[in-house]
Amino acid sequence: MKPAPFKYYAPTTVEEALAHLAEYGYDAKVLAGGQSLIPMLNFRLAQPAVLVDLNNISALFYIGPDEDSGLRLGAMTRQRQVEYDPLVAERAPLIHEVMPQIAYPQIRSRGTFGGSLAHADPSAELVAVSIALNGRLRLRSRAGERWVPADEFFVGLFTTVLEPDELLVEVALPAMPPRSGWSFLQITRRHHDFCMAGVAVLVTLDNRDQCEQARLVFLSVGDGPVNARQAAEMLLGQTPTPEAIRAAAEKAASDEIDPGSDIHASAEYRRHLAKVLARRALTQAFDRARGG
Amino acid sequence: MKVEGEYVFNGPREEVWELVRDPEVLATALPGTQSLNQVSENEYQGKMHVRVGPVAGVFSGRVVVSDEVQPESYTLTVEGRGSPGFAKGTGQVQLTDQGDGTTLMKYEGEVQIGGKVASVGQRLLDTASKSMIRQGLEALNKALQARVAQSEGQEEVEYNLPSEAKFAAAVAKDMAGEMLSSSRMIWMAVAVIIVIVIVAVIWMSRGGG
Amino acid sequence: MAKKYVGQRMTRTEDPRLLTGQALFVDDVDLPDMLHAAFLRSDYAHARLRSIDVSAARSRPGVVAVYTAEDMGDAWRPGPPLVSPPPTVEDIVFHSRTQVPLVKDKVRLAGEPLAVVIAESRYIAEDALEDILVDLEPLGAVVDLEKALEPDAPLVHDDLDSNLAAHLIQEKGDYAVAREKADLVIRRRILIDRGTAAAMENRGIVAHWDEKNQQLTLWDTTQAPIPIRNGLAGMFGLSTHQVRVIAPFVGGGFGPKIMMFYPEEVVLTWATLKLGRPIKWIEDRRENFFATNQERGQVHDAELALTRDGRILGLRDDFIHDTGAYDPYGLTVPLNTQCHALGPYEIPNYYGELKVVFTNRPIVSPLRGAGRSQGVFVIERLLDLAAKELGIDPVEIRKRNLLSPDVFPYDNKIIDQAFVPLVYDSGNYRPVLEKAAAMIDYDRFLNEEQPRLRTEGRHVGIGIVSFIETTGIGPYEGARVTVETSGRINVATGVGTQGQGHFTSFAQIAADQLGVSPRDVHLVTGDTSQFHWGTGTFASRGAVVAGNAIHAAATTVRDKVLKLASKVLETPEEELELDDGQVRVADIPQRSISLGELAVRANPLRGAVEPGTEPGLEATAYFGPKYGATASGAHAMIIEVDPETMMVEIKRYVLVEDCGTVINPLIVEGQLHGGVALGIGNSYYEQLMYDENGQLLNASFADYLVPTASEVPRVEIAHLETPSPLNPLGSKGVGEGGCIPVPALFAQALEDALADYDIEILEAPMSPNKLFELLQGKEKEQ
Amino acid sequence: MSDQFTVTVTVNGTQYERTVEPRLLLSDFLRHDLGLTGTHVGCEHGVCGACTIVFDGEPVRSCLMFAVQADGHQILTVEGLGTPENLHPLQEAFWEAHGVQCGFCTPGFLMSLVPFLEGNPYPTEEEIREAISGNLCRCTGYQHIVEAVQLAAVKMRT
Repeated sequence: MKPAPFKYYAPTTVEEALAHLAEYGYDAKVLAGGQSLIPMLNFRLAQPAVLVDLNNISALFYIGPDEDSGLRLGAMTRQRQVEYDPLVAERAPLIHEVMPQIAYPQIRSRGTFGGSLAHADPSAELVAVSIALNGRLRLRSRAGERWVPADEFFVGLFTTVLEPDELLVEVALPAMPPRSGWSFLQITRRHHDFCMAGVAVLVTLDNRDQCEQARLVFLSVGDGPVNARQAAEMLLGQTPTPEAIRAAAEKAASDEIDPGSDIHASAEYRRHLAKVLARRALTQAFDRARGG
Repeated sequence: MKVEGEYVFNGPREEVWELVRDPEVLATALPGTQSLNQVSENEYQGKMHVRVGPVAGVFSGRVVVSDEVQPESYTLTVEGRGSPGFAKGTGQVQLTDQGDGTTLMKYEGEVQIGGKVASVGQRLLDTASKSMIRQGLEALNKALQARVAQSEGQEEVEYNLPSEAKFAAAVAKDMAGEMLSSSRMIWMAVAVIIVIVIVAVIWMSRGGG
Repeated sequence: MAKKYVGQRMTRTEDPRLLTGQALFVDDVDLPDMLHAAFLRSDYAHARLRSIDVSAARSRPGVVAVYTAEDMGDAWRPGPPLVSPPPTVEDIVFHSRTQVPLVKDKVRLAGEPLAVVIAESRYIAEDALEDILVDLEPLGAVVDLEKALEPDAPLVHDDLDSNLAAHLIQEKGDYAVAREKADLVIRRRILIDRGTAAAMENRGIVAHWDEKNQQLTLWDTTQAPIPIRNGLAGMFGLSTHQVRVIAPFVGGGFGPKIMMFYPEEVVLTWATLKLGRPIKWIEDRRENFFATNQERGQVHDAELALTRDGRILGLRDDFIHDTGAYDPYGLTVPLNTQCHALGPYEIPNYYGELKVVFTNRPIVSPLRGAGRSQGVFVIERLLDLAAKELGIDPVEIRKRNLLSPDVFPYDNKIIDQAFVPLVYDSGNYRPVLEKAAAMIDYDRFLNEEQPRLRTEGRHVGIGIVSFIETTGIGPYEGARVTVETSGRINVATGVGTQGQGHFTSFAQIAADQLGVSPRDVHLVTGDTSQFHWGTGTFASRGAVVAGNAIHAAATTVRDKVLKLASKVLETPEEELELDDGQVRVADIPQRSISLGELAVRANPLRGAVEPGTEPGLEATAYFGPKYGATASGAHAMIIEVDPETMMVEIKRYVLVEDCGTVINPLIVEGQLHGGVALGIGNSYYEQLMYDENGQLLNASFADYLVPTASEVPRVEIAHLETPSPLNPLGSKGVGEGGCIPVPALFAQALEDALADYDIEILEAPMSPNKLFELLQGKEKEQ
Repeated sequence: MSDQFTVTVTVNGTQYERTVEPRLLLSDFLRHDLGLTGTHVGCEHGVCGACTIVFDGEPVRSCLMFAVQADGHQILTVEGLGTPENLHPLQEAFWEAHGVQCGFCTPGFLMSLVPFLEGNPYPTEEEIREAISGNLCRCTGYQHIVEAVQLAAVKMRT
């Protein structure tokens, strides 16, 4: 299990990196934290001709405040840094809660926030969470830059809207509205495995304790993150009673997700888990919204 | 692994049949095809350079068409091999005229997958194959619409055959091979398989002769 | 004797080196001019090899050689059987088919090696693997054990007329008659599937033929260096003195690191003899899932006949055992299964028909537990189901059937893995079970806690099982104990060590005889240049068999020490004592001589010695028990299940172990903890998943789920000691006891936790998905 | 593509300079180029944790990094922790609590735990189990390892 040879670049600026990407196109792979690319290289399932390593671009490592109490994260910010950052804990408690559940400590030391998003694994926690939080992503190429809502960034299985000459450089996360509650639940075989099903939930209550806004984003139950809009819609303007929650969970699990089967969990089991988790997560999120 | 599903083409059955039996269209619509030769009336051999995200490899394949009932159905036996693994499958394809100008394609097959990809890439194989087949068929449908438009003398629908890169991009466009946990790793293995499956399915849609 | 070290919780002598990265493992061996090997392995489980073209690989820069079976010429031959086939007794069928170094005509398992590349680095060797063109014609694969025996099944070995590798019936009493008399007969189909050892260190070999010295050295992760040395010498026409096999520190064995031979051992030896340069091959993790032996696949059709009050009248257990593509390890595993299905119970009548089948899967050889856990699973499951049917408490039904302490030695009438009668040397099972029940507070849990938690809607359950473990089998081990002139003791033995703490426990045994601190005992193990005879580390036997050999040798040395000291100190031997590295006159401590000085005197430079005097303070002794020592135990657990998610949490785990005299409780506890962890893996996490074509679907640590610290609970341990009468130390083995009963225990606890669903667990390992399907089935029925 | 890169890296306080191919894994570099074989390799796909080292103060998998990426960085391996004669308190605790059996996974555990204990001198059992969740051990069942960490925490506090 040793990687095949490749040409290696370690640019120190985004511009240089973009120039390499423009030159090599699909022959190049971007190396961010490398915690999933390098195993593939070691298995020789991936044999890119060129690796463009972003680890020396210091401009991509940062966590900072955004206007209106939001957050901005450089794409190369290490997951471990996000995990321990007080500003993240304060402004994005959902992320703070999720971080320790991602892989293992050693992987988070190296793994990056942006890398996880660009990789677009349907089981990735941050993928679902970035949609639940209504995040926006800044993509740059030599031609310029564009902002894409997280909800539109993920196209399908490992598929994003990134062009081969584009880099994800920054993530912006808006603040949660007041009276919001959140939850993230997933079921894994062992602690820290890829989950068999999971869900990230963000809800907001109005002053009559009715649901003003809801987002449920599932992971591991489709070819990408599944934003269950119909289920969320059902809750809007409703008092989140156990019955209403149950109905929304049922809706999401039966109509909105399309789980596959693998050696760990059948599609049927995943669907069942999604329903159970949606119910539990909504319940927890609404409880939190009421409490805060 | 079972591969099955349905897809509705926006065109009449005869057109769909024409499309799927036109080696020209398919050879160009199958990105990365380095060669595609008809070796006998019912047998084709081809070489494909597959690139999905970071995963790449040259696959050689063979397709045998049998039980052909024009323009309704046929059976395909497909074999593909490359360094990341191999796939072998048999599938039935059925086209049904829906009477409203559309054609329902039903496909059902059993694909054996082996080698490296099978042993380390199971996590998303099923999900991946579904997703990839859908994308492959959508590409074909676009080609169909372009054809239909052309044959009806309407204003030409813009359709550019996808380049290898574009196709690969559509299949799995991912930027950084970054991510959380490799522990949980190696979905990429999957992608290759998927392409093999797509190849199988698309080849399945190739008519005889 | 001043101090008694046997029985002490001693920290281990070997640890400082392991803790600082100083211990030598095979991959740490670095020799000048060393080459690196990588193997091309078949993607197919069953295929005919049409052709193989290695020319492109040979011409890649940095590649030194590429070999296929053809290149090996006469050196190519199937390996010898590692464990002899059973003696030809009437009605035993056994077809011996052993693995080949490189595939010549037909691939019989995915991962079987087709060619080897030898290059300047492993990186280049792997590059060159991709240059090799292989043409394989895929054949239908044999995967399912039952289908393997169907008449139209493809044949794993074309020269046989079926995939039956072995057939054997064992009987005790008359089961048919017992069944007639029974009030209740429980019959079930029980499945046990494969797992892998997953030692943290993969296998590895460095082979070096030193042309000038005409000396072959092999560093090998083997559990049996001496048999490997003997075998290789024979195979390549070398004297055993020309071959040195070193098993240095080995990163976990668990059974599969004993084979004769793994293809790589033969190919590397052959290649270094040819090239005259050292060659290293380190198995990578993916290879390990294919190229290292596995275990546990069996399908049982079992029935238990009982009286109304829960007494066992008889057991019938017919099963098919998967041996994989070859059967070099004979019948060890399935015979263990038969023996352990009888367990600690009085089972007067038994009938067991065993069919061993060849399949297109990796070779099966013992993996910690070695067939025992399957037998335990069968009998314990049947007992649980019987208890439920008869309305008897699970602990009670076991108590009613446990052998009483006055029956030992107890002859169970069938033969065991060593082809000698299954005789239990000693035991006292009831107190073991009672102790476990007391520790877990069995009655209170059932009467108070569980009802209370159930009213809260929680699904908690308890399990408790008894079992025996045959350990410490022969044939023999030996040891040489020497008092060195430094006063330190050198102990050499042939067994290898893979983390069991032999450096310490063996030192404790020698130290007690020679009045030194175990820290002054230097142990050499696993190096054939240091000790010439022995077999290896397996079957929970190291401490029993090698331990007693050391005890015997140390006792003889002690006699020599006393005899010489008696002369030097002019004092009768009876008045001497050994302590602190000195021999002292008991009442006059200042009259003493150190062991080092005695050692010097034991090899006099001048003067005469009495006729018959052997020089040195050294002795070699061997120990071979008549039959194995039978340990026993009882495990209990409390679990909580979330029936909505199928997530399981082990709330408490208790075990009581009787492994005779405990040499070092700290080490024994460590062994038990590790065993339990593997058992938990075998219960709910670890299953090798093969598709119908023999493709392994989870050949990585991402998908093959070795339990982590989050899945393994704290284990509470108690020891009871019923010494073995078969050896002077009174010890029994303990290496496998931790894992053996766990799947049975887990199943019982799971059923209890989900009592309201009324499910039966008849499969090991279970998984969340399987549990989900079981519960769905129940919901649909209701 | 045999581009070579010069890597200057400080390991256990000693500066090394070597020329490497970019594909050379950091684990192989440490073990074979620098001869620091205390770092073990168990899976090369980032799950087992045996190859864990401390990289700029954080625990990382050395099998999931390239040697070239270590250029200009600080590494601590098990060899830099203590010697048999002068064990680090964590090593001492592993010894006393019998946290070692075959010892193959041990360096990875130690290197995961050094930064953990420095950041968390009063860890709970749950936190300890979480900290070692990325390290597989097949011998110990983890119990003696957990006890060793508890003991080490005490030793390191005093």
